[in-house]
Amino acid sequence: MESVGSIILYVVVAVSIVVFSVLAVTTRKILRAATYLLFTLFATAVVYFMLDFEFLGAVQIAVYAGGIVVLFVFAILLTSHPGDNSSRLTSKRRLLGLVGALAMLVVTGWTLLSRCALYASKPAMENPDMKQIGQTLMGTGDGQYLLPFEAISVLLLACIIGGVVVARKR
Amino acid sequence: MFENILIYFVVIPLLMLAGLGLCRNIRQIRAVAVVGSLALIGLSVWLLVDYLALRAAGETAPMLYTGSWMWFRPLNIHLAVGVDGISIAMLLLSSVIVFAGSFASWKIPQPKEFFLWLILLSTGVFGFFISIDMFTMFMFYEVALIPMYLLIGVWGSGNKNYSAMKLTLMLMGGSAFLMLGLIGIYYHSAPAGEQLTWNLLEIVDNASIPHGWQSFLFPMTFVGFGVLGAMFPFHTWSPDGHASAPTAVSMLHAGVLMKLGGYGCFRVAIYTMPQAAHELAWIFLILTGISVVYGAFCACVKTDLKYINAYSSVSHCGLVLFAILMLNETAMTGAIMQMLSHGLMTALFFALIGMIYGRTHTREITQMGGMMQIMPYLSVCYVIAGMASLGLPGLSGFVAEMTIFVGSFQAGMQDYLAGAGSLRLVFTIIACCSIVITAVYILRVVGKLLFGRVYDEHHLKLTDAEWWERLSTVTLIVCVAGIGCFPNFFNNLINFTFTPEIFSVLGIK
Amino acid sequence: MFCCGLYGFLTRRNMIAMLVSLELMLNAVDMNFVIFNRFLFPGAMEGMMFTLFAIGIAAAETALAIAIIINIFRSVHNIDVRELNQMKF
Amino acid sequence: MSVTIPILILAIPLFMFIFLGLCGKKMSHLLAGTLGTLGMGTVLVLAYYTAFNYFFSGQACFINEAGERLQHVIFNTTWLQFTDSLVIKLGFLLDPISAMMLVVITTISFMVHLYSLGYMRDHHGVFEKGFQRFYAFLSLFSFSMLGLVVATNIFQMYIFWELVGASSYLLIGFYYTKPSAVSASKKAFIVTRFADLGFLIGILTLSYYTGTFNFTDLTSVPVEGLADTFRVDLSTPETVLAGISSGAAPIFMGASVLTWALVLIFVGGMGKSAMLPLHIWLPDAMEGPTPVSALIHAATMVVAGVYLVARLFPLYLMENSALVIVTVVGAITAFYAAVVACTQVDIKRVLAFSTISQIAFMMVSLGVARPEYHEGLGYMASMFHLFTHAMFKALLFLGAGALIHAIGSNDYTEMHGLRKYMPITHWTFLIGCLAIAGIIPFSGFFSKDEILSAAGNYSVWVYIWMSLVAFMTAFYMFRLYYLIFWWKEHTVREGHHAPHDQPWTMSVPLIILAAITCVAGFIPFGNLVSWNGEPYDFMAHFDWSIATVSLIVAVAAILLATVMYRKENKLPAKMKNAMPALWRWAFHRFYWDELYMFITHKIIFGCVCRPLAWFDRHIIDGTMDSFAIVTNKASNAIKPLQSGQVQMYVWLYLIGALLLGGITILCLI
Amino acid sequence: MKQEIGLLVIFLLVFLYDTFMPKNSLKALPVVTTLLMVVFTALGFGICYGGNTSAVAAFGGMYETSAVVTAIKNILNIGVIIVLIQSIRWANGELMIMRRGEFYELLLVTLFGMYLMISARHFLLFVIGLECASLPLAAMVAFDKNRYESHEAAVKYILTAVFSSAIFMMGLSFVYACAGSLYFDKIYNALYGEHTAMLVLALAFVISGVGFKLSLVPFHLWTADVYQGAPTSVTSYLSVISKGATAFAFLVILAQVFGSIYSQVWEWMLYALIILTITVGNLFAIRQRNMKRFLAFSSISQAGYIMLGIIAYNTMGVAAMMYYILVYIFSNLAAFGVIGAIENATGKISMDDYRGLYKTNPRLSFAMMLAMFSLAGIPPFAGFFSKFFIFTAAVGQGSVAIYVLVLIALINTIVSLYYYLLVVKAMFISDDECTIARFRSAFSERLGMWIAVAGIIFLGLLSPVYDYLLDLTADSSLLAYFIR
Repeated sequence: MESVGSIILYVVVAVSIVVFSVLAVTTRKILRAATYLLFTLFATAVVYFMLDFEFLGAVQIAVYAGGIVVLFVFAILLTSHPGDNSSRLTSKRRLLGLVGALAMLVVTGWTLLSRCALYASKPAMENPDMKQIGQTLMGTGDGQYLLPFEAISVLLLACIIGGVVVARKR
Repeated sequence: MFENILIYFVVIPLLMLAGLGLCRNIRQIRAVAVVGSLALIGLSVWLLVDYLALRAAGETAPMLYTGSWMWFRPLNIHLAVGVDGISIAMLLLSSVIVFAGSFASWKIPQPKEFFLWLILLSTGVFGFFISIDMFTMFMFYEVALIPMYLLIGVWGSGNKNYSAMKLTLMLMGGSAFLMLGLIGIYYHSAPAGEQLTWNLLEIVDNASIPHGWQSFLFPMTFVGFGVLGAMFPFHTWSPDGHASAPTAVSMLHAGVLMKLGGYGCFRVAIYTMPQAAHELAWIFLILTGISVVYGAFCACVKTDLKYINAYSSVSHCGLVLFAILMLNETAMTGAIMQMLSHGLMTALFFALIGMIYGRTHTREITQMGGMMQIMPYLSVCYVIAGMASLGLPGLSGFVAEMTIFVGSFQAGMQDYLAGAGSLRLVFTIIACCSIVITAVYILRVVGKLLFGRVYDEHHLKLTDAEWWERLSTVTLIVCVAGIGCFPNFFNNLINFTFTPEIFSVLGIK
Repeated sequence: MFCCGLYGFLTRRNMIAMLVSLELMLNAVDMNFVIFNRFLFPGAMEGMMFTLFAIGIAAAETALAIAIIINIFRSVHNIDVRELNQMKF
Repeated sequence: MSVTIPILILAIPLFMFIFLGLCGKKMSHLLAGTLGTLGMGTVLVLAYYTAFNYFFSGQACFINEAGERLQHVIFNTTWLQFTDSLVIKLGFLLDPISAMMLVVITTISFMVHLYSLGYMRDHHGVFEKGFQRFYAFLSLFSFSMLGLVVATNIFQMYIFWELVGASSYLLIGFYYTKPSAVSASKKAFIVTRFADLGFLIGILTLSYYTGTFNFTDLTSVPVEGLADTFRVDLSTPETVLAGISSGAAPIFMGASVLTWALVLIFVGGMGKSAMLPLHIWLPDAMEGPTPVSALIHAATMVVAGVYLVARLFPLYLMENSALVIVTVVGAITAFYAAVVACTQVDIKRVLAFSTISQIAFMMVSLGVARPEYHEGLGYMASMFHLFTHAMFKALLFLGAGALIHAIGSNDYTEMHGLRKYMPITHWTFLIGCLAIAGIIPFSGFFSKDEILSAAGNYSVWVYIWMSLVAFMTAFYMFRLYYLIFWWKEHTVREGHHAPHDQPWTMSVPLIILAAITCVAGFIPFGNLVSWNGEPYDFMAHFDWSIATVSLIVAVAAILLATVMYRKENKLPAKMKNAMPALWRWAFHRFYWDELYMFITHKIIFGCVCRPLAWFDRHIIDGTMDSFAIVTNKASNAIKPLQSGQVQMYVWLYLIGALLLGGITILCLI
Repeated sequence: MKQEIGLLVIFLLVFLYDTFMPKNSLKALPVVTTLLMVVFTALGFGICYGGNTSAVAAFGGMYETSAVVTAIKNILNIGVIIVLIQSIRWANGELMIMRRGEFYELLLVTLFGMYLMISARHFLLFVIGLECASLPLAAMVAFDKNRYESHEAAVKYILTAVFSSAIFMMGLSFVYACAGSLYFDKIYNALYGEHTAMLVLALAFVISGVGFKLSLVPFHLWTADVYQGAPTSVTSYLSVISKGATAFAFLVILAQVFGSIYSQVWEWMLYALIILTITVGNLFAIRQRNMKRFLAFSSISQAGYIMLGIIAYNTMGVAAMMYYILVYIFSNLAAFGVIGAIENATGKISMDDYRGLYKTNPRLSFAMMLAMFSLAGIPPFAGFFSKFFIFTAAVGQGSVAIYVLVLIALINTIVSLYYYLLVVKAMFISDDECTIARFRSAFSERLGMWIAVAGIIFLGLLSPVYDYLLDLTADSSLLAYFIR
């Protein structure tokens, strides 16, 4: 096992992820939900750092926290009327949601726990450096990702076009 | 491919379809229909003569004029054709009825579309009878079914939407079972490791369908075809469908299409799966025996002419399947004769009903009476049709029924004496009873409709048959009387198929 | 976290809140990949790379979804998902 | 013998039917009638020639050295081949009874043809509507009947059997606008059809065992041989089982198959010959024109049943029980019909019941015939009676037709005292009545006497019973005679001219038939017809004691009738009031018709057909429809799934995915 | 790879044309795009015939192409061409002026996404393809700015699509956890004979994710709403092309990834899904009056029939499935062509509006009838052959269960025949006062319909098509894992 400090850090981060995500979906103010989401994303980034994926953590912060949450905030400002709180949920719908979520939790949790070996230890791994990541992204060999990289660029372009078309006034 | 004469049974209707497409007025349409159907009659008569000549010259192959052209290579599907006496008889029947049907619908509204569908239907029928490949057979079978929907739906009368839908769906339901059965046969059509085939002759030669599979596939195919043969309890499309259909369609449907059922039951179900046929025949014997009597009883109390006739068809077609299941040479010959006979006389019936309905605008026998005074020609024809139906010697019905009864009785007695149960015997006697019930309902109709006093004063103004109507009915009557007077000709034509060799193939003594 | 997102998606009326929930779900998936990669298959980077791309995809999705939501807001001035039931049965 | 004449005998009427049927409308009534009559006349000549040739030419094919008459098949062409041995052939069989029947049929038919020329027109000479059709049907009937009697095999007989039924149907329903005629024709056809069902099954059974339809094979195969095939030794269970397992003759419901076959065939005969339970059609059949009644329902078609039994007589001889049944049915019918005939008012009905009764006589006669008694006297007697009865009953019917033609009614209450107005009719009718009553020297005396002596030989009880019937026969015939021609003076109704004798076309047949009736008794029938072809001396079997007794019986009956009916008096009414119940039952023909109506309408139609039709429409069809309804219902039931709520969609999606995984996991683990 | 690159080239050409050409020449854009597609497809066929047929892998096994793959892409191309032809009139309409170019661009991108899905041999690429194929479609669904339904449909689509991709990726993460790789062949080898709970769950999630695109019940609920809301051209595209591509991709996944799992777990899942899909789709279709919604449910049940080809797992099944897709493209596009033509002319899309259509517009109703018959599987139209072959192929698998399954499917064809006949009835039999008036449809629409109708009539009768497809699958190494 690792140091106690990292365990404590892990517990804190894990608890904060869960708490913030619960808050994000239960709060009635939409803007607060976005904020809690931001916290969750940050906490996730911390997890990535802990697991030695610095690059990923950085991307997480940059794209999610920097891009997506900002988008959300703009959208919320554009669409919500001042003081527009969502009303209380009907219990039936909440029940349905709970059933669905819990069922998912049980099934996935159970299947994950059925492979306990997972949590035994954290194997040693060398921290992938930027050069390596770059080569992986740009290579064409086995385990290298040039094609997805290009493809996702097309996807992003298409989404931009689509977004523009849809959001355009006429 | 085109050197085979049989192909022209499909080509001519297709040419007729093309010709119809070019037609501009009703005269041309009629001309196309008449010329085409005459050509078909000519073709089938020529085929008949040639066939008999070949047989006389000592041809002993089960099918003549066989031809086979690869169609879908991967599945070994061929366009395979071939005929024996039975198919030729059916082809003759179909062409005659198409001819009569064209005249019966001389004045139909929207003639172009009507004949389009009618001829498409007959394409299916002819294609079915010449095919010996199960796939093409099934394809033509379905081609023949679907035009019915539109023909009834558009040109029908009464509760036509309901009837058309019911007819189509029930028949398609039958063909659903049929399709599974055929595919199943295909997968067992050859010994392991050899090329599977759809060709009926090859399947019969291979005789490789395992016994267990036969008892599954036989009911599938038999029920599939049996639905079209109006087997109890799948017959209920028939009364409604016939009642709503326009004249020519009723003629063609009762006259030819219902024969597809009987023919298919024999050609596919029994021919390829003799053991199962032998073992499971009793179930279907009970069902068809019930149809024979049941249809007749129901016809006794109906008041709509077409319903009466439809139930009578249930009864008569039940007799066809019944006889086929006897697995006895004579009975099977009788079944084919009955198909011919029922086809012709029921077509005649429906033609007459259509003509009467076209004048009186009612088919309720309670609303009519004394037609003999108003339209003597039609009434006399009706009496002749009725007499044929109740089995008067000299007309076709008698010949067919007697052949069936003699054959079934022999089969029944053989079973009984061999200690194999008296089911066949008992049901033969029950089926014989139908001749009395038939007399009851036929005479009831004749008495109420044609004889007696004129029911409705307005009917006195009505006119008798026009020339095209006369032509249509005379054609059929001549055929009915022809079979009735010279049955042995047809008997010999058909009989060749039921040679002892076939029965040894069927595994029956 | 995935289940939280699920819950939110199933219950929230506000479409943007639903999107937020979806983001939570996607994020959970990402974490899954990373953790599996780290703990089970430390030799390769496939999980990480997948996460990398998934983040991109999520961004694209969000952008497009927000555009559509804004669009419908313009049309009906409402983003309550339960009002979207013109078409049914 | 060449085939031309036999073929012509059959072909001329057939041609006439087709010709008149198709072209009749285009030609004048008279021409059509004359053509028909001439055609029939030709057939008459040819048939006489053929019969004469058969009986008297002495050719080797007709008679052998021992003087036995042989069955001779003139031609026999295959019509329909069922199996190698079961073949329907159409042919021409000459033997004593078919030759005799040829004579009977052509004679009566020709008379009727001639007679109808006068009968089928009104007093102003206007022909009835459908006159040509009438002649066409008559020709059809003649054709079918001739075909029936010359049948070489049982199936040919069945074919023509059906055809005579159909032509009878057409002729009874000749006045098709009259509902009673229509229903009578329907009844006749259906009842006989029902009987034919028995006939058919009988044929099938018989032919299965014998492997042939041919009469020659069926009857002239050595009787012993056939008996071996059929009979199973019933002495021990072992022999029964052995018999069954060897396929020889299973016992079916307690009787041997041969018995069943013969009884069933006899059922066919019962239907055609109007024996008791199946007799109801014949009185109603009188709705047809009277010449038709004379031809079909008195002389020819109704005796087909007798003819059938006579045809298969050697087979019947093998099964005593079948013959007993024939006797019993005949005896009961004879008595029943005689009782009913005493009470009817419609003259044609009286004659109809009289016909039933007389045919029953013939049946009894066949039933009691045994080779051991007077070399099968009953057989000969039956045929003889058939012959004489045909003549005098046709005479009576034609006479009745003349009366009806003159009066315009079937009811004797409208006649009375006609003897002065219609002398020819009167005298010929009287001859007929005397003949049927059995007064010497008229033909009926001889034939009836033979029957009675045959019965006496067989059983004294049958003899007494039949004598009683003979008594009643004489009584009701003279009751009829007196009520028509005597009783009281005729009152001519307002607006009608006085009844008078008929034109020559009608009188000539009456006179000819009366003449035949007078002399036919002296034909040496025994020389001509016997069960096995051996001629025997007719007079040798003539029993004067029985003849005297029967003569006394007849005279007594006539006297009784004279007392009661010669002059108008109260005696009949008193008799009626003395036995009201009996009279009412007899008058209503013992309610047989009502019973049949009840069975057909209430039971068959009401309890079988209608429920079946209902069952079909509602249960069977309902089941088929319910598939559609259930599908629609199901479609409605799952409608809420597509709620339009995207969150519901997603929820269902999720649950679906989880269930898919979850269930599979549970199944695997 | 040539095809993907070619497609991207077209995409760029269209993009550049749209951006830089003068306004008045933009009218020609639809035609130009269509022509480009035609040329491209022709080249595609060239590849198909000319090139070698063995499989070619690229990018470290992440991408693979072979003759079968090329063929299915060509089949999709044909469908796209018909869609494009049919949409010319709509694209040139008033509403579309501002968005014409984007429509084509997005469409080409989704097609590119589908290509990727089909060729992908790595799950990351597959996911990107999937997203590529579905996200821009959401934008396309929302194209009809004036119709509220269009927006609603878009929202429903994007929300469910993202949700489903989340579930899908969750499933992938489990697969990753089990196999340690996302390469198809590596997973196949890693999972050989395994059946842990996690794997099964992963399989369920993956199937649900793909099933969403295929609209298998119970992942189908978006379908009807989106089909109804989307512009007709988009609906037709969605219903045939997207479905066909996904079906093939699904086949590839099942064969190459999960084919090795112990006792063919997925087979039983598919049994359940097929029965549900066919039945529920049919039951819903019975009660629809809106033609587009009606066809949506009909396409759901058709998807069930397509699945039969997968479950057969033999070469015949694959060929039958491809053939089915091809025929389905033609039949469904004929139907959508008619619907589109009528909608463009009159704006009516309810089945009740079709009453008496035959009287006024015989040709349109004839085309529609042929389409319905073909969809219902009536000979001699192509649908009969495709259905027959797919059933034959399925039965060829030989187990008793498959007989039951096929029987259920066959009985369902009766139900489907019922509702297809309802349309025919409305057009041919029913009479109505307010029949749609006689109108003349645009040349492009007619051309599209003619092509589709010709396909319906000839695809079945001309056997070489099917023979060729079967030859391809027989040679192909694509299915080597799959065929036992």
